[in-house]
Amino acid sequence: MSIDLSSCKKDFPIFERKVRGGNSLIYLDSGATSQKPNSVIEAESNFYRTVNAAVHRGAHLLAEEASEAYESAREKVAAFIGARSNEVIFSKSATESLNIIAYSFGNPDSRINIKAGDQIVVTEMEHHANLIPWQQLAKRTGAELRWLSVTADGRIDLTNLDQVITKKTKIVAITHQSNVLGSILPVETIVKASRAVGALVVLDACQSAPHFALDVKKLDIDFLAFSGHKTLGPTGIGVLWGKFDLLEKLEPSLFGGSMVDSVTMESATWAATPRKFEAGVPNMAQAVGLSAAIDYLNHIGMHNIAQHEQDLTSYLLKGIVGISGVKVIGPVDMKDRGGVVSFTVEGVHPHDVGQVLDQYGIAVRTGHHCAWPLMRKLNLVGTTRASLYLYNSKSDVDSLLESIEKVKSYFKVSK
Amino acid sequence: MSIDLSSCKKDFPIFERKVRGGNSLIYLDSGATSQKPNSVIEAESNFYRTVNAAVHRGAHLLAEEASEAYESAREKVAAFIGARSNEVIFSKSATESLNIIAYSFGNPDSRINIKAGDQIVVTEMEHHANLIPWQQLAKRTGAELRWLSVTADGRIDLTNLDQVITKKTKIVAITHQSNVLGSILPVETIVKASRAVGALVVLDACQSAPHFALDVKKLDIDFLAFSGHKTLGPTGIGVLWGKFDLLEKLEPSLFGGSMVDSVTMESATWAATPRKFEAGVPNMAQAVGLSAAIDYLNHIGMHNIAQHEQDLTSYLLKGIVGISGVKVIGPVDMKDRGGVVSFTVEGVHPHDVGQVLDQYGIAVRTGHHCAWPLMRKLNLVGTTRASLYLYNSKSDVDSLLESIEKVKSYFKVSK
Amino acid sequence: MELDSLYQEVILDHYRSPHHKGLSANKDIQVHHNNPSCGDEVTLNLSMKGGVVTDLTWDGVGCSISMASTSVMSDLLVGKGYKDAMNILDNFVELMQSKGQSVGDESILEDAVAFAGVSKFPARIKCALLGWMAFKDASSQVMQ
Amino acid sequence: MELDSLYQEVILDHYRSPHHKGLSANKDIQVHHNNPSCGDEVTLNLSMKGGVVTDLTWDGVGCSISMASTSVMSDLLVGKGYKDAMNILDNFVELMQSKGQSVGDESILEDAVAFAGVSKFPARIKCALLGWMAFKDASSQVMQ
Ligand SMILES: Cc1ncc(COP(=O)(O)O)c(C=O)c1O
Ligand SMILES: Cc1ncc(COP(=O)(O)O)c(C=O)c1O
Repeated sequence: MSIDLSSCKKDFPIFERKVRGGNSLIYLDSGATSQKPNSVIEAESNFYRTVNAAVHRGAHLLAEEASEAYESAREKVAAFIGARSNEVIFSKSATESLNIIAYSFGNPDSRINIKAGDQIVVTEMEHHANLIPWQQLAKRTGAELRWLSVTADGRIDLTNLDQVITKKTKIVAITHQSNVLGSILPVETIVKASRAVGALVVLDACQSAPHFALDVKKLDIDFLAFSGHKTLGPTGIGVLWGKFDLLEKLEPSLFGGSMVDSVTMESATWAATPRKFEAGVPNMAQAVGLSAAIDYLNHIGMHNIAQHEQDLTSYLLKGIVGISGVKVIGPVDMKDRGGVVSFTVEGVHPHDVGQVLDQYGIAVRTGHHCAWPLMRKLNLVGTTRASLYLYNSKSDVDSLLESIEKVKSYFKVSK
Repeated sequence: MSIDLSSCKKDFPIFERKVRGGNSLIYLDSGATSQKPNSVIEAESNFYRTVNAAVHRGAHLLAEEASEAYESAREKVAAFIGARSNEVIFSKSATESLNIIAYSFGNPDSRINIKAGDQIVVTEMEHHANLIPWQQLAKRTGAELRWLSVTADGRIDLTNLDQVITKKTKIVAITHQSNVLGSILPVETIVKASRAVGALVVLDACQSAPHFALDVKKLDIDFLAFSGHKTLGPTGIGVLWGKFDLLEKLEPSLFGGSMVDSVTMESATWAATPRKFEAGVPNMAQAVGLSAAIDYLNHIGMHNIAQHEQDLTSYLLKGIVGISGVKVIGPVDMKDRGGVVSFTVEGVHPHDVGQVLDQYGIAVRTGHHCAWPLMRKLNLVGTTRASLYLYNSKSDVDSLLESIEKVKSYFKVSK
Repeated sequence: MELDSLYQEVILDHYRSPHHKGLSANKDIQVHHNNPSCGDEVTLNLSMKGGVVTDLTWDGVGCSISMASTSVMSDLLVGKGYKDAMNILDNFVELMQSKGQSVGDESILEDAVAFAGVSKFPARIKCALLGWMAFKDASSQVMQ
Repeated sequence: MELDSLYQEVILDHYRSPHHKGLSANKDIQVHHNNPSCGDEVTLNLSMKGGVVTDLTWDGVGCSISMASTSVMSDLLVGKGYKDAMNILDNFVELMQSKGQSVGDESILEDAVAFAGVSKFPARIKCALLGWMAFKDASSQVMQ
C-alpha cells in the first residue's frame, strides 16, 4: 500500500471490542454507516457538557457560544465542499436533504417549480432516497419521471442521453457513486447534457463526499446532499447544499420556529437562506460532531483517503475475481470506481454469505441495498457488499477473501 | 420545598462551568432546551463506541445490537407516554413531528385527509411549530384555519368553543402547555368538543412531556409530538405518536430507504407503521440517548419533578409579583400552570433585561418565543422568560429575583 | 461452531431440496409476502376444505432460513385443521422469540425444532417467519 | 463591570431620547427591516438629493442597542453623500465584527464608537446593525 493509514484505527474506539465468535471486528460496512473517531464522539459530548443551549434564540452566554459552535460547523462544511456557508443547510440526513429539495420544487409558490408536463430524470442505480422523493414529486405535480439505464457492466448507459434528458427536463438527480456497484458516474457529461437544456442538477454525494475531495463549483452542479453518519460524523445530521440564488427562489418545506421573518395567525414569511430551511431547534450537537469529523478527514487528507481506498479496492478486486463461483457485481477495473464491492457466491444466498462472514467478525451488508430497481434490472435477489474506508487495511481484505472460501466450503459449493 | 431534588444538579456536567462575569450558571432556559445528565451523554457516546451500525440493514452482530438498542428506545418512549411501541415514530424534533402529520393529512392518497372546505383549529398561543404547518396545509388544500383566542389573563377562551370547532372541523391541534404563558390548556374540554364533531386531536406536548406524567390514552388524543432535547435528551431527536389505526391510514411524508415494502422505477409501496414514517438511516444514537433521558426521569419520578416545579414556580410567582414595575405575562396563580414564567420590566426592553441577567450568570430567554401572534395579541414586543426544570432550586429563584432588582437599578427604572 | 446451531442439516437439506415448492394450479387463495429489509419473497397457494389444509404450495426467493422454513412448514401443515395449524404456528413463533432458551416441542413442531438456533440470531427471525406469516394471512382469510 | 462596556452612557441617552425618530411625511423611499430572532423592527424614511442624504427619519420597536444605534446613525448620516455614508457604514460594520479588538475610528464614526463594546456580545451585533442595514437597503435603492 502506498499510503499508510494504519495508525488511524486506534482513533476509533469500536475496534477495541470483540464480536461474534470472540473475533476482532473487521468492519466492511462503511457504505451503510461509518465508524466514529474519538474526536467526533467527544465533540458531541463536549457540546452538551459545556455550551448546550438553543442556538439563535437566547441572550445569554451559552446561547451565544452554542450559536458560534453551530455556525462554525456550517463554515467547516461549506469549506469541505467548496461552497459558501450561507448555502449550507443542516438536515437530519441525506434522505431529508433530498426530500427537502423535492418538496420545495413541488411548491407552486417557489419561483422555480415543477409543473405538469415537466420531466425529472434519475438513473436506474439510485438509492431509494434519490428515487422515491422524485417519484412522489412527479405524482403530485403531474411531471414525468424518466431515467438513464444501467449497462451490464454496471455503468450508466449514455447512448440515449439526449433522448432521456430533453428540453422538458427540469431536474436531473443522480448519484455520484453507486452504493451497490461502486461505479462513479460521469457527472461532467450528465451536467453538460443538463446545462444544454437548462435543467438543474442534484447530486447525491452520500458515497462520494466521505471518500474523495469534491468541489461543488468545479462539479458545476446545483444541489448536493450527503449524510454525516457516513462521513465519520454523528447520526442524525445531514447536509443539503444548493446555489444561493436557487435556494432563495425555493419555498421551504419544514415549517416552525427560527425560519420565519414574520408570522400572523393567517400567514408567515420566511427568513433568509439558509435559516428558512432549518425549522426548529436544530441538531446542534450533531452539527458540531460533523464539524469534528471534517477536521479529522482534513487532517488525514481526502487525497490520502482516496488513494488508500483505491489501493485497497484494487487489491480486493484482484483477489476476489480469482475465487471460483464468486461474481463481482459492478466494475472489476479501477476506472471511475470507489471502494464499494458487491458480489455474489453461486448457490449461497447473500444473507447466508453475510451470516458466515459475521461468524468470523466480518461485518458486511447483504440484500438490495435500498436499490431495489437496480437489483431487478440485474436480475439479482441481492448481493453481499463490502465497503471500505480509511480504517480498513490489507489484512481486512485478506480476511474477507479467506472467509469467502469458508462460506463456500460451509455451504459445500462445489465450484 | 417539599421535594428535595438538590442532589440532581451534580448529574449535569454543564453546571461545573463558569459563565459571564465568572458566575456559576443559573440556567432558567429549559423551555428552549434542557441540559443533559451524564447518563444521557454517555448513552449516546457508548452507542458510537460499542454498537454503532445501520439498524435494520445488516446481517452482522453490530447491526443486530444497534437495532436492538434502537427498538428498545422505542419501547421506552412508548411506555413513557402510555402508548404501544409500534405507534411511536422517531423524528428529528417536535417541529418535524408536527410537519409529518400535516404533510400526511395533505396527501390525497391518505385514507384520511384534509380537503377544501374542511376546517383545522389551533389556538392563538401556539408555538410557530404548531401553527405554520397547519397554515401551509390549509393553503395547499383549500381548508380553513381557525383558532381559539387567548383571554387577557393568558388562558384559552372557551366561550365560543362550539362556534370555532364545528362539524367541518377535521383536526384540532393545540399545545398542552404554553411555552410563553405557562398555562396548561383544558385538553379534556377541547377533546370533548372535538370528539363531538368527529375531529382528530393533535397535542403539542413539548412543554408538558418533559415536566409531568402524561398518558395518551387517558388524554384521549390522536397524535402527540415532543422533542428529545427539552426532555433531558440529545438534540436531533423528536417523537411523533399517533394511534396505530390512524397512522396506518396516512401516507408517509419522508421518502427513502427502510420505509418501503416494494420499489420499482415507477412507484413504491410502504412498510408497516411505524417503519414507513422513518425514511433513511435513523438518528440512532439520539434515540438511545433519549431512552437514557427517560430512564433518568423515571428514576427521579415524573410526579416528583412536577411537584418540585410546582413548588418552585409558586415561590417564583410569589416573589415576582412583589417587584414594582414588573408584570407577569400569564397566570399568576398555580391553577393549571407549569414552570414557565414570562414577565416584562417597565421601561426596559426584554433583550436588555436578559443581558443584565446574563451578567449575573442567569440564562433566560427573551423575545417572542416563536409565538409571534400571541405577542401581537397581547400587545407586547416580547417578554423575558424564566423556565424551570428539575435541576433548579430555590436559590436560583432568589438570584433571579435579586437580579431583576439590579436590572431596574441599572436602567434607572424609577418605580 | 455457533453457526451450526443456525444451519442445522435439516435446514440445509430443505434449502437444497425444498418441499411443496411450485405453485399448484388450484387454490382457494394466494398471498404474497415479502421481507422488505432483505428482499425475500414468498407466494403461497392455499386450499382448505372443512377447515382442514388440503393443499399448500409455494414459490419464492430468499435465504436458506426463509426457504427451508417455508418448506418445513408446508410438510407440517398439510392435513392439519385450522386450530391445530394455529397452535403449531404459535409454538413456532414462541420458539423464535425464545432467544436461544428453548429447544422447541418436537411432538408439535417435528422437523421445525431445527430452527431453534435461529432465535439466537435476531436478524434471522423474520426470515424464519416469512412463510409462516404468509400462511397465517392466507388461512385466516379463507376461514373468514 | 463588563456590562458598562456594552451600555455606554451615550447609548442609554439615545435610547431614552432618540433622534430623528418619527417618520417624516415626505420621503424618496421607505423600508422596513426586522430581526426575526428577537422581534426588533425599524421603518426608515429616506430622502436624497444629488446623492446626498437630505432627510432620514425612522420609527421602530426594539432593545436599547438597536434603537440607540439607529438614532446615532441618523445623526451621523444626514448631510452625507452616498459614498461617504457607505464608508461610515463599512467602518461601523467592521467595528461590530472586531470581537472587542477595536475601539473604532472616532474621526469617522463620532458618537457611534460608543458601540465598540457591542462587538464583545455576538448576540447583540445584529441589534446594533438593524438600522444600518435598513439604511443600506434604502440608499442603494435610491441610488439605483
Ligand atoms: C410549545 C412548543 N412547541 C413546539 C416547539 C418546537 O420544538 P423543536 O424546536 O424542538 O422542534 C417548542 C420549542 O421550541 C415549543 O415550546
Ligand atoms: C447513495 C446513497 N444515497 C442516499 C442514502 C441515504 O442516506 P441516509 O440514510 O443517511 O439518509 C444512502 C445511504 O443509505 C446512499 O448510499
